[in-house]
Amino acid sequence: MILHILTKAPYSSVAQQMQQAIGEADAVLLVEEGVTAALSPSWTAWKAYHSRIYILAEDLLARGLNGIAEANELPVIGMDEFVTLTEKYAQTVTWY
Amino acid sequence: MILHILTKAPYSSVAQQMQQAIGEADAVLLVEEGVTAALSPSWTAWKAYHSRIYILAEDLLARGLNGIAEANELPVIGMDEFVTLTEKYAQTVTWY
Amino acid sequence: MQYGLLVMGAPYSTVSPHSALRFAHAIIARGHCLAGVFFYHDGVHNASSLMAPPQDELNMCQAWVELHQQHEVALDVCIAAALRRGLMSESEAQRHGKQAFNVAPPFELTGLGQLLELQQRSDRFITFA
Amino acid sequence: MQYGLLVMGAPYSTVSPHSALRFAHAIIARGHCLAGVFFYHDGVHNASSLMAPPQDELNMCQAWVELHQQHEVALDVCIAAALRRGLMSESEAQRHGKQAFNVAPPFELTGLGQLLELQQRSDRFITFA
Amino acid sequence: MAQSDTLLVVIRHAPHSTNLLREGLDAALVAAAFGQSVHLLFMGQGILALLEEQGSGAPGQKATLPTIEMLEMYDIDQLMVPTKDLHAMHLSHHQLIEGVTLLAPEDVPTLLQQHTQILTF
Amino acid sequence: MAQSDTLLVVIRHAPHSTNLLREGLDAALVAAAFGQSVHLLFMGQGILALLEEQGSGAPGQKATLPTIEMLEMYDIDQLMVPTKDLHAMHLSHHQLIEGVTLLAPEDVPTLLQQHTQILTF
Repeated sequence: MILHILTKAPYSSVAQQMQQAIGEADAVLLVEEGVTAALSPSWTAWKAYHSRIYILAEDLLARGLNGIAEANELPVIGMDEFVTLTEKYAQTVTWY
Repeated sequence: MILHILTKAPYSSVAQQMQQAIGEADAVLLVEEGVTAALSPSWTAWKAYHSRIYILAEDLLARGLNGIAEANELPVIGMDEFVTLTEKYAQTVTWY
Repeated sequence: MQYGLLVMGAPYSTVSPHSALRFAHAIIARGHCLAGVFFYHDGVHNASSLMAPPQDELNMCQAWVELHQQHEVALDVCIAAALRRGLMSESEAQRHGKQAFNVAPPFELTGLGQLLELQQRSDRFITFA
Repeated sequence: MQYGLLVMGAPYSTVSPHSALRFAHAIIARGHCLAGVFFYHDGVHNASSLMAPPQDELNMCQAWVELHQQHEVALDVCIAAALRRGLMSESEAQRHGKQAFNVAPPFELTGLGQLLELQQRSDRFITFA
Repeated sequence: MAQSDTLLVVIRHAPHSTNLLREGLDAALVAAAFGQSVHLLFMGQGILALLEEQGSGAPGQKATLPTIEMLEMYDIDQLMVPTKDLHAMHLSHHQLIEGVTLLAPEDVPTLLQQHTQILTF
Repeated sequence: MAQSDTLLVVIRHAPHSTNLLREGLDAALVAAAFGQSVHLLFMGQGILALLEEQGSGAPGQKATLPTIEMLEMYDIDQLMVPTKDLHAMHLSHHQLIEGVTLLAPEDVPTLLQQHTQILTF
């Protein structure tokens, strides 16, 4: 079980590479530029990894996207829950 | 008249930004990662900017793509002709 | 649990060292052990003792030093990546005939073996780049 | 014609300084004048006198110095971008209470005004990043 | 509209990702301080710099919005965004700060042609 | 196939763009020199490192191919490429060096699951 950490925008080639590599039991955390996925509720990953994809609150707030994430009912988590995810998923892979 | 210099891959968001900005009298030079466009003869820019789009030979050679560029009959130019382009086009914009 | 971090971005160029530092503090606050941080690729710039950001920006080198002082986190820097990019310790400066150095303890210049060793002995290993 | 170059990539991280250097030599070979090179963003790392790449790789700092020596090209480095990233001249090191420095002439730390001035007096201005 | 001594600064990078946004804005502010007329074009992720609700980043990271708000004091009042990029980011005009001009697709090349001095960040 | 002490190095950057390719290969070589078993996965632009006809870059830039050819001496003989990425780059198997294994789309997540140690470059 792998936690995939995406640091780049949802329609970047990096995000496409990540999406190829995600297994059925894996989870996804969007950080840094990755949080701009909050602007794209139609991004295929939202549906494909439903209930195991998360956005980092701190990075959303910094970019002023927290209101939009809330309106789109996206799964926002804090730094503390980021730690929890790394406890749960033994492997992490960072896509940058 | 602007010479647009693309340093990133043809299907990157950077390349899309460049394509939005190209005027009718402008030219395009592909350098660094941009030369990987040689692998994509169906890239829209080849047709759209026909006869005013060029690839830098040195960067093609370094990546082993010169044979492919030749087979696809793409307009390869040397560093010297890069200088000539900057003489001809008073403005340059680098997309990186 | 024991954590190890790999940092591959330069401060003031990318935001990844900031992310790594926040995460480091969060795992320690949770009671985990942070065994070490390895700096590779452009991440070696985190170790520069010469960085002098404006007063209202974090001095990232200093922030790592404080993390080390408070929690005994090893700060290892890939020597090959560092030398290329103009980062050297006092002994490397002597060896290369340079008049100055900009990497000082607790940062240690070391080989890539340390990266692999850190990864192997960590229960969790996370890359920030 | 008079050319000016802006370099925004670090050597050994990106290839843009290599591209800029090749282009610099090409315009000079054609008989044009290269008024100056301005180093901004991560490009400031080009000025590091402490870089020590392996023998079979080009020392980019040295290559710029040679360009200056052969063709009197001004090498200006944005001071704000440099200080953040750990690049300082002897006088800046004194001012910031640092024991060492890693930017020496012909590289000059200067303000962004020099970038704009270089752009205005150049017939052709080209960015490598 | 002749703009031979006007500098166009193109911003394509988001706040809190690389330092390119900040260093691009610095170049714009210095040019304006030197008395040069400056126009700003925000493309792609650069548009995020114009969002009204930005915070600051991790501890010690400066927020971008105060710099954006400072532009007006330096008489930089031409902040332009291609409509296409705005829509591609799923953003609308009213989520941005006031005073942003939207550009139709055909206006983007025209804007570049009108400037003899361009810097892209 | 248990591969608990095998390191998977994922290469996603092209030669002569950033230094990430070289530094990723260095990590693979050092791991192998320390006796660790190493597998390599090339994705996206990283596939260009496997082209048979590469030259060196600008003066003073090292070529990548000699390093790739060195892998075998370090017993790194698992070089994998997703078929999808190969096709997306408009490349075919025969343009690559010998000994590259192609991966079907469903094999990519499986490969990652099989490794407890992964580094991405």
